[in-house]
Amino acid sequence: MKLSFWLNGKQYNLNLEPQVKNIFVINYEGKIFEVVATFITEEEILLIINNRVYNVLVQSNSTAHNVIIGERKYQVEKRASLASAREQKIISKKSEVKITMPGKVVAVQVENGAQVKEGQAVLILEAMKMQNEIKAPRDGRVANLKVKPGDTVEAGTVLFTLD
Amino acid sequence: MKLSFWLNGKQYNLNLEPQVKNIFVINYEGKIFEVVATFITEEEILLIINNRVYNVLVQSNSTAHNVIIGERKYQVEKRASLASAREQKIISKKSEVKITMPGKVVAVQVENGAQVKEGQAVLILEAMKMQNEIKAPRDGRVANLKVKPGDTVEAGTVLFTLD
Amino acid sequence: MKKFKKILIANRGEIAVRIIRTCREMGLIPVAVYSEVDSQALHVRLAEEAYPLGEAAPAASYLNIEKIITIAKKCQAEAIHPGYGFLAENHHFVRRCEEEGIIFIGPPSGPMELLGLKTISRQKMKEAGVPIIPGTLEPIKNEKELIEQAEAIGFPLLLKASAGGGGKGLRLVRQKEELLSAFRLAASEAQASFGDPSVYLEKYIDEPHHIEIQILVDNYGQAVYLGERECSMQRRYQKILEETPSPFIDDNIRRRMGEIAVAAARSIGYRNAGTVEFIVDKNKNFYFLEVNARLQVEHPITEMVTGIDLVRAQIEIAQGNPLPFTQEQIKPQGHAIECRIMAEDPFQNFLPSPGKILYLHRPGGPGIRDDSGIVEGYVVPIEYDALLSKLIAWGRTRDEAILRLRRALREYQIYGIKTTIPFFLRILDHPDFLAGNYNTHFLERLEKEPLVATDEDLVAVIAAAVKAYHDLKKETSAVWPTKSHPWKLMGRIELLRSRL
Amino acid sequence: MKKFKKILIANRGEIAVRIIRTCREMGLIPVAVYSEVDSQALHVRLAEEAYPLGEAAPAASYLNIEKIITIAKKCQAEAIHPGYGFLAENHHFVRRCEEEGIIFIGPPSGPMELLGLKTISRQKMKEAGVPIIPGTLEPIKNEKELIEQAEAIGFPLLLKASAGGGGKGLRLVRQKEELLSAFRLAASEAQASFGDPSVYLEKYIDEPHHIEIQILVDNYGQAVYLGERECSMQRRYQKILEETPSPFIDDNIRRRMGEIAVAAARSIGYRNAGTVEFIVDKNKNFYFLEVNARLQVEHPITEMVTGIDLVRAQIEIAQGNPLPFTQEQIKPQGHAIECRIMAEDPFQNFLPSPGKILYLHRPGGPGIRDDSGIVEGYVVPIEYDALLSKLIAWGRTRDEAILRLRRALREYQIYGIKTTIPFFLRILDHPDFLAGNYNTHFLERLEKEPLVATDEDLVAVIAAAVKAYHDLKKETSAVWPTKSHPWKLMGRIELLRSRL
Repeated sequence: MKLSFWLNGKQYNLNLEPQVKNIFVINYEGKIFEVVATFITEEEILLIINNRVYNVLVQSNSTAHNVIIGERKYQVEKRASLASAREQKIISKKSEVKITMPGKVVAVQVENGAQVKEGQAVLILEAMKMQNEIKAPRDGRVANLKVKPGDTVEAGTVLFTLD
Repeated sequence: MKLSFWLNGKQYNLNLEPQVKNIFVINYEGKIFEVVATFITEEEILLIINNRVYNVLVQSNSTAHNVIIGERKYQVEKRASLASAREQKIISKKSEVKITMPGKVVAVQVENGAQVKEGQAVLILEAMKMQNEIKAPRDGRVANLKVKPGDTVEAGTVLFTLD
Repeated sequence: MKKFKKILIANRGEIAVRIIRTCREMGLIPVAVYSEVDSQALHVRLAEEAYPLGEAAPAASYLNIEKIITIAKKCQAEAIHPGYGFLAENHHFVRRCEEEGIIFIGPPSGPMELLGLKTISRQKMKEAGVPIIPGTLEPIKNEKELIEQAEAIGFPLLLKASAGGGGKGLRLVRQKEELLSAFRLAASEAQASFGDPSVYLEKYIDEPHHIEIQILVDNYGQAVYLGERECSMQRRYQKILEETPSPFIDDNIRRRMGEIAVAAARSIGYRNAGTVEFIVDKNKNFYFLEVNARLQVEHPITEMVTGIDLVRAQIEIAQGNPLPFTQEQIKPQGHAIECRIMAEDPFQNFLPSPGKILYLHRPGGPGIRDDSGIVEGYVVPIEYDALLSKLIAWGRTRDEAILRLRRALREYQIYGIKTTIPFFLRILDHPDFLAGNYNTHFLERLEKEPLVATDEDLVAVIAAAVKAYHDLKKETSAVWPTKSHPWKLMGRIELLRSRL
Repeated sequence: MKKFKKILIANRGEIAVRIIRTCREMGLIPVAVYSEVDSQALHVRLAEEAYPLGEAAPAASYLNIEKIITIAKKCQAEAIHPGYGFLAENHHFVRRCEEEGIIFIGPPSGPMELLGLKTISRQKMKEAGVPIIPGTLEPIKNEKELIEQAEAIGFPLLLKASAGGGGKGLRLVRQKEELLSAFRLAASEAQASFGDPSVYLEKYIDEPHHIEIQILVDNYGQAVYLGERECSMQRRYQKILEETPSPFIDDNIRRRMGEIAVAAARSIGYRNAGTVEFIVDKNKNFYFLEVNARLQVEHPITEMVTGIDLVRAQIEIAQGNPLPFTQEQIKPQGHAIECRIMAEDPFQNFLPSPGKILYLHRPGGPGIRDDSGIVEGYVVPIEYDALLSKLIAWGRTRDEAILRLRRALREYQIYGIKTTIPFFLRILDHPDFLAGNYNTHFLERLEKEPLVATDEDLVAVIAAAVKAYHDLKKETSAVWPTKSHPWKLMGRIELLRSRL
């Protein structure tokens, strides 16, 4: 199976051939890697690559596999387009700001329509006894801000959009 | 739900009423027990009985629930017949001797048709680098002894019967 | 002298587990309480008795004084151990215990109340000859006084709430122009947090170390100190890693701090275990900061070097036993470090990460102690703090302790939620930390440092490839059960391949 | 002096994990080897590199000398640590390492070979002034000599194989009448086990204690002893629980045994870590039994009281470092106990219990060390020994260590297979054990004692009731999916009810 990924702007073309059980042979630029992969959970893998042992976490979404090895995180992207867009700092005009954790809205710092700067706090959410500022990921105008102090939000909720 | 069990020759008649979630009310001779039961696995249960905490293991077979609490094992039987039979030391004339662990037959000490005494070694099985004697559970005549040294046996295999 | 039979632990998580363990080792019956989200928690599993507190919100459960008192009376517990947090430093709770004849394992309500009032405890400490940070001894009365006092102390300075701590009502003022607006903000925050707008001024100590002394005081006035803990590794004013001995101070200062800590506690009639916190400036001058009138989160490092079980000491003092050791008998050995593993995502600005623990494997082996409050299958709730586990390493030397802690962190597998383990690996690799050269500013600097690149890019790509294959296989086998024709499956895989 | 970069660990299970941990702490690269049933084992997960050995049978994998040597050379490991068991005391393997220029972490092949020959090591020890058990110094030549020697020694006596140990070829002879038949059996068993029928005679020591001394010898002849371990808690000649210090001997005997152990090791040119085993009679006379020329299973209790990492000491000695401490600097503190948790069913005559670990929760907290070789999801194989985990407790006193070990055993949850945890709880509750009053006969007596009845019968019945309900619910929901009509389900439950 042929696979392509992008990491830090570089393209990786691999050929992955499953062998018996949980063993794979991966060919990358003519270099051969024998891989023994044991899935501990759906995201945590014990990998033995050419006899070297790695315990890795791989979280996948529609655009990338986020790989954590030790103290480092690698965003291995599935498509060139996004990767190069990121390279060129082109981000689509309108963007949604989602929250990855559930929490309680403690304060709303700006109103709908307000012009904000990248890094400016828009909301404060509380979870696990800590208050966390939700910041604007870029300059823009805040829209669709519907939450108010006291609201409980689920993980994945779109808190506001930036025009 | 009405349930009856026998333990150490004594009969226990209980009424078990499931409540919300994993909570039960058990009535035994007019005494009420509120039970919170969390199944950690299919056999290991965290039980809170009237606010007392127990970590118990319950292994069930067709005739009994074997309950381990701390260093003790309780054979809670499902039917009176067997329990009272056990009380009266009446065991069916013909009985099968099964093995609960897998292993390798190292030696066969007696032949088919041999008369053996309770506790006499019939076979030696090896597993996990230890040799284990398989003893006759009562006096009797050995029959259906089909294994031979070098054989590998699965858990549950009938090794021989006693007539 | 009273011998307890049963102790109620008015807490949850790792500290409830910690206290239960010592109760078991003393032959005491530990009684747990639990809110509805904690019914499968480790502290419930390990207790002898467990009583429900109802809904999860702290105010309804672990902060509900009357509910806890009622349970203690119902189960006939002679004493309550509050752990830390929740009701541990609530003098109303201490007083309720005293009224009901239940022994509170901690100081009496009098000193507890006094220690909550920051300006009053500063006055008391000054009277007792304890060095305090230069600043005001009374709350600021008005803006005129504010300006006079600020100029007398000099900038930069700190505005602090008189009625409490935890960073609430705290403002750093670097120059005179910021003073008035900072004062108004601090006062309104103090009012909101503590119902009392009073603030006072303290000189700001630059490049400070946060070092604390563990003390024990019995009911007969005997008191000892058990060495210090270096607590300068802080993020947003929260300690995340502690070690003992401190690589910053020497035996002379250590002894002086210990003696002053004991004097401070004696001066206010303190009892039981407590911690006297000091700020130490870069010239190793030290100043009283506050007393934590309870068992400290980081108490295990002191236990590791002294061999003394501090929870046992607390219970014995509460029973009325005299201290079983003298100051001379306390001889710390080796070095211990603790890190607080939190349910936070270090790659996403430390956002909290509650959720279900799908897989758990904790490290072991020589010199490693794991004080965790979690089990596999447990859902880490959103209602309480994010501390999952304290991992503690002991070594004959500081280097050995660091290397052990690092290897143990690499063994630790908490899957299903995010944890701060990767962040600790960064700290333990940092040359300044390895040199013992850090103060409370270390982490804010570390977070700005880029991660050094490694040659593991290809490993990450291979991991992604294996994951992609795994997901694809799962997807295809879910769509067509095994009975479907192989060629159909192949077609499906081909289809999917082109999508990748 | 050589500084290793990479060490191959020619073992599996908890001892491979133990060695990997120290390698990590020393900045060395640990290389694991694994048979096909161990590919998900903990020692593989924790290693830096891992090489497959092929099929599970020990002869094909962990005992395969040439395969292991080939891997060591391929991965460029400078040294091999053998752990215990498997190749650890195989002098052929040591010689192969020596030939290939790979450093074997243990004694040289010469002393290793000598120590395997029991009559020759008895002679050597006697020459060195080490007290040995009265008996013959040569194998018995014929039946005439047998009878003469036996009468000179007196009954009861032991027949032992000259070429090996582990209970093979061992026979207790209580009276003269049994002598000849026992001799023939022992000789044929010795022939079958070691390819050598020689046996020799030893006086049988009644009510014996089995006490051993840990020693370390560097390459420059410096040697120290690190206190003793009481190993009398044995079942079928296998140690199952060890403690230090021994509750049986005093400081004077302790020091004499230590000095003699060091002299014994020196007399044969021993190097690296080793253990000198003694039999101690009820009058506290001690006799040399054998030298275990390797790291001992129970080494952690010595580490707990001395603070010394014995694996690190082994590696440093193998690197050519001199011992970093003198005899005077070794000051054991407190008390440590280990229990060996086995995959055996204590309620079914200790039958082995291999299988999958469905759930695992290991204890933690103060004074507890867990040296386990298992992970959740791992299938404990039938091919190797049944040791799952060593649980070690340290306390300031023996009582504290026992109470800690007991509470930790109660926390331990290994589900899916049977373990000996319930049996250890019995031991730790026994008045004779608590009094420190036991010898190698303790367990055979304990197993004959009936369990004291408790008032938990009703708890067991309630547990059975809850389980019965759970199984019933599972069964019914499996038979009819949720979409079936409620009344149908109710009917089914009614039907089942009547069957119960």
